[in-house]
Amino acid sequence: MSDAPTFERDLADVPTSAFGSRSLTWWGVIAFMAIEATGFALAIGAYFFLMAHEHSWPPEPWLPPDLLAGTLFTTLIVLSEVPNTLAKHAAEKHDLPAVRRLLIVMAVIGAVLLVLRGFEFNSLNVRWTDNAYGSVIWLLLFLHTTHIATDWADTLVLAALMHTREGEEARRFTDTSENSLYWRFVWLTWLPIYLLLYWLPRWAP
Amino acid sequence: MSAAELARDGPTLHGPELAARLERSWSRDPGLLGWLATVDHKEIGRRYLVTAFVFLALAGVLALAMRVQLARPDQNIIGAARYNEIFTMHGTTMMFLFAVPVMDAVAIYLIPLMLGTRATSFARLNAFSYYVYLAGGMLLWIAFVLNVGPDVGWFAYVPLSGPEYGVGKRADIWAQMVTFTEVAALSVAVVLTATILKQRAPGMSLDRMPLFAWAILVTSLMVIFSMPSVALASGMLLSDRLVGTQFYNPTENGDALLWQHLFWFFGHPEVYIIFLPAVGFVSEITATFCRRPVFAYPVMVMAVVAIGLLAFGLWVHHMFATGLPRVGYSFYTAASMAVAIPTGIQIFCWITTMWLGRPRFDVPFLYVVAFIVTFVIGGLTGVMVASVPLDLQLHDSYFIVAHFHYVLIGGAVFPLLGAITYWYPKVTGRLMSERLGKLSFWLLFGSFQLTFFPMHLSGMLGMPRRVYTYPAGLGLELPNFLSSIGAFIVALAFVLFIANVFLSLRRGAIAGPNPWKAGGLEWATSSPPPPYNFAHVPSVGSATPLWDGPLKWMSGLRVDEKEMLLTTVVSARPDLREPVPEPSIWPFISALALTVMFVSSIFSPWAVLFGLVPLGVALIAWFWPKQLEPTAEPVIE
Amino acid sequence: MNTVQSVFGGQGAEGAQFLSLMTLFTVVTTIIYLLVLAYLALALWRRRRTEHTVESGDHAAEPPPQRTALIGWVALVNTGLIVLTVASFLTDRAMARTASSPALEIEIIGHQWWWDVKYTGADPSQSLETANELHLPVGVPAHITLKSADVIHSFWVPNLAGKQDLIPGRQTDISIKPTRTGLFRSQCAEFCGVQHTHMALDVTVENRADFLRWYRAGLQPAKAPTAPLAKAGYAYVMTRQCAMCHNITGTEAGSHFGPDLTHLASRRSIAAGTLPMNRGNLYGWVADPQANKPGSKMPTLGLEPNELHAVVAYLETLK
Amino acid sequence: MSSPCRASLALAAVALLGGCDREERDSRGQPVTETVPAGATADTIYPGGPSGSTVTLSPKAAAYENNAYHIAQGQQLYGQMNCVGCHAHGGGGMGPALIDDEWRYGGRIEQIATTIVEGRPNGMPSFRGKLTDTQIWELAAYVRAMSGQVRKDAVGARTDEPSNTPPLTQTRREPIVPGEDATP
Repeated sequence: MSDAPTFERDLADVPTSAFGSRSLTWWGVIAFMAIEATGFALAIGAYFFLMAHEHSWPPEPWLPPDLLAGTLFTTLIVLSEVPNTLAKHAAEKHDLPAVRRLLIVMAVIGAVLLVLRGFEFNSLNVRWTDNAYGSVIWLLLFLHTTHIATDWADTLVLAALMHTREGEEARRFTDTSENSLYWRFVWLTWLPIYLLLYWLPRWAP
Repeated sequence: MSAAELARDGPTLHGPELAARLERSWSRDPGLLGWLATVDHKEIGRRYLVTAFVFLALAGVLALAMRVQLARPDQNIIGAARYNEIFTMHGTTMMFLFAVPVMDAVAIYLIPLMLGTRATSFARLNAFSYYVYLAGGMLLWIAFVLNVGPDVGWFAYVPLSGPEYGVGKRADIWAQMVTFTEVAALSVAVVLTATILKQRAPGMSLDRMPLFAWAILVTSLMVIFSMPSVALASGMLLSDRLVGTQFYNPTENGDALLWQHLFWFFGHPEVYIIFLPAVGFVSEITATFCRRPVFAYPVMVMAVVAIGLLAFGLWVHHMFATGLPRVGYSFYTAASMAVAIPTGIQIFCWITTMWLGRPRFDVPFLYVVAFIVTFVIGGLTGVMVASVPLDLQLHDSYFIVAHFHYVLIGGAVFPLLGAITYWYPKVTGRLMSERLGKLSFWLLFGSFQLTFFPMHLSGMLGMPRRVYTYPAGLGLELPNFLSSIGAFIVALAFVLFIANVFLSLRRGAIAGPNPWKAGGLEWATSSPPPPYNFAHVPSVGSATPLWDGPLKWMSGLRVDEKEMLLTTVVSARPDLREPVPEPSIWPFISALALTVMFVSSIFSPWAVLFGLVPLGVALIAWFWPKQLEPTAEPVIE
Repeated sequence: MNTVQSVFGGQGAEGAQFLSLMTLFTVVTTIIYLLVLAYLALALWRRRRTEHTVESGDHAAEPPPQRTALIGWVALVNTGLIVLTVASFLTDRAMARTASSPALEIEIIGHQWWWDVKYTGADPSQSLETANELHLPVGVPAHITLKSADVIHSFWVPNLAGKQDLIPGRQTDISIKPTRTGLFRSQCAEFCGVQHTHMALDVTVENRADFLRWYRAGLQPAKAPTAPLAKAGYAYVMTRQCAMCHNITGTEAGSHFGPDLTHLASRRSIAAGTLPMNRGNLYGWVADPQANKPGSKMPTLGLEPNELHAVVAYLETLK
Repeated sequence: MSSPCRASLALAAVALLGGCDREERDSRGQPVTETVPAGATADTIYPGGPSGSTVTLSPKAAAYENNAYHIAQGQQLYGQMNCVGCHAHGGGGMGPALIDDEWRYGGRIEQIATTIVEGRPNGMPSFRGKLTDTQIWELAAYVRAMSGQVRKDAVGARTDEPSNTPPLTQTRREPIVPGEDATP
């Protein structure tokens, strides 16, 4: 390296933040989604494995979970995709005021969802210690609840961050769009679990 | 300052002055706090390596204790309960605390250097993963010292590890240790996947990536898709043992086989997670010491990917004796046989590389030859136990102990020792002694065969696994005695290897940037590399840049801020300039909070809830962005 | 070479099929291994005529003969594996065929660290229960149903056939057709706790006459003791701890938590293979079982010397 | 590198001192003096039996009370010795319930041990001579665990039987003040 090395190109003009798969944190979010998706897939696999052992599902005297709380929860979480997509587009347009408003909305929705989830746990009609059916139902609900809680906490932190001077930073908009992406993943994984918890026991012979 | 006046490397700023300024912005502050706060992948890689080898030594001592107990029939040097603890600790430590982390260690250290980038992605997550791994190892070994060590085997079959027969906290400690090591391994897998996909040097398209990087990419993806299985299984075991769920309770429609399915769905990819990085080592060492790239690069890459995929399809061959339908078994026999094909191809390509090149018999290359000679035996005994009728006789006997030591020590530890000897000059700046290296090599190779080949025979003479003694008169005396003698010589060989490592720290020959005249990018920087790895961004024109003409560079990265270049996934064209996180104490504190939460959750399930508060605070502080001067970067590009 | 506990015995139909398949596998894999070693040796020590290295300038060259050799090698490996897979599948089917016509129904229940063996026939009065021993008539295919009472065990008689696990909550089975007589030893093959090591089973394959003689003797209840010392032992066994766990058919001791002792003295070993059966070992075992098999469910009773002599005397009458 | 090593070694040393008795597996059971006269009475099993002396606070209590191994052995003995026949899985039936804190003859471990050895009127048989000393103390330890008086970390959450009793780790009650006799 005695004299100056030959330079092929100068990278000063290369941008410092971008959206979608060009950003590094996008790959991190995708990898964590893959991990959690595998976890959910295997938990659902365990659900079917244990279901095969029962003559009837849910096994005798136990009733399937009540529909009210679960269905309310599902409708709200699917509807939450509207503000979620708006937040994502606002972030990609660097529209700070819109992002600030929408993150507050998402935080509130998250809180309401967690309360509804409390009622859901109450409406399962089975305790986790009763039998394998109860255990696997509580496992699926517990895993998804940690999923919602972590993303809700992330949304709260992001909302607080966007209200500080830090909010103008380009990278924060990338974080917001990726947080919306992760929320989309949260309710997508909920749909199969909703069917397994609430409807399969009613349809299964 | 506007964008133009920001200091950047290039024709105007290069050489020693640039090095000094980069050194200032990239090095961490000294002292314990600085030590705990580092995010430098080289420092974390070294720590992983040292910690993994400490656990190897500990587990090795346990192996010697087992061999002393099994040297003669009907011995009672070690009691039954203690022996069960020892073989459980030996297996668990080797699999969870040595094999996977040591491959992570070398990968964390080398991948950024091989790809020509300045740091791993998510550097703080990398630091966090080391502390979580260390906490998991300490939990297991402090419990073992306190007579609470697990005694249910390294795969802890239920109901023996269940709430009724797994008495006390032993199996909980094991299950929680699995949670720790799996969080650490998953974090490293995310870090390495993102680094390999997004941070390759400009021009290093996927077909010019080093074979070691391919091996680590496939390994990381296998970790991402297999470790959640053991996380779920050990989580369900913990909840069975602590809050009374019925997952594995046969009388409440749970099933003992649910544990085996979930565990081995992780278990078999796990052994390939240990083996594939070793395939990467062998490819790199063979290329350098035969003075030519490995033969048929695309075939080798496809073989690694094929192993990664097939590994997920054959876990039931661990369960041939559990009475599942025979037709299903024949599918898994075929799948287990099929996984031998890509391995066979790789062996052929390595030997063809030797045929076409001019092999130099230095110590790393000797380990590669020993790998081929030893691993192929293990692979072929693997083909034997893939067949149901044979496995029904050989399963859970010492034949299997011989098989997996051949494929794990022969298949992973030999290449690992070769890799350490090969990259030692890059890490420390000095070469390991060739004479002491050859001595410890031949001692290890010979004593390995003496130790583990007789186990094939003791297995076929009906000696089951995990017995703390065996009766006289079954013909087991000689093979077990030979194994015990061999084990001590293996230990001696390891001691010699470690001695060589420490002696060469000061007395080894000065190595310089490229002592082996190798072709990889890691040999383009100094030994040991500076904290920022490369002063300028190297640009790559072929798979072996240093062998194909002078290296070209790209300038323009910032000097007073830590910055690295992101490139596009397939063709590695420059894409983004990414700031690299500053050293921070918060990953360590988060790991501490996680440890407190995990360990106390063994004693009370409420700890999971209360433990989340400190963990949440620590994570928020970790991710809270550094206050950038707002005008430093133009907001809208 | 021991013939009591070894896969080389091949005294069962399945064991013999295993040996022939194992020989085929060993031959094929050894050939493949020698090919690899030969190619490796040649590659390392051949006289260099042409060399494609960095030093010779054309390190990226990949001459065509090597490519065709690669394709040839893949073809060879594939055919080898296909041959082995098909052979393994055919052997598996052959083994299953012996299971199709069982003539002897046996049920084995695994406990923590001993085997409960029941000969269950159509006629309940002819069903026999014993422990830690298995008698099989030569040439008669036996169908053994395997259950576990606590954790996972594994039933494995290397000389006769492969192993099958005993899993709580599931019922697995294995078919064995012994072809040659002999005394064999089986050992639990799945780690099942502290004394997994001492969970052995004495297997005796004999001709039909001997088997029927043993079977009829087994059906008889235990004879009442005559000698005074044995009578005192009988009194102790019936009124103290022994009756709480063990069953001796024909006496009040009827609990099935411990192994059946009705014909203890006629067995080859004590406590699931822990000690060979003789007077000294009987004394050693009854006096202090925790010394011989630490962690076993049989407690150390702390017998007085006279009680010990009496109990052992009585046990020896249980032929 | 050296200072953190020293710190971790010190930590390990401290941890070494706190030996863990909960996990001690002493299957032999110390050959302790019989707490009750163990004369070889040839009595068959009958309720009540001669009123022996109440048991003094024996040093063995500590060894069995919170020891996971002995409680697990007691759990298996509870099933094998047909305690289930009268007490069911603790809910009681013909015999009194064992998972509440009503103790007719005392709730401390040695009082329960005496009940097992002596037998009690209204149907509790005497197991003197039928079970070894260790087994009796293990049964007493398990009975205490069923009523939630044992540290949660010494007890498994459930047994591998049908789940009719709430998980032992969930039945948390404040322990009976030692010394105060709980007989009504």
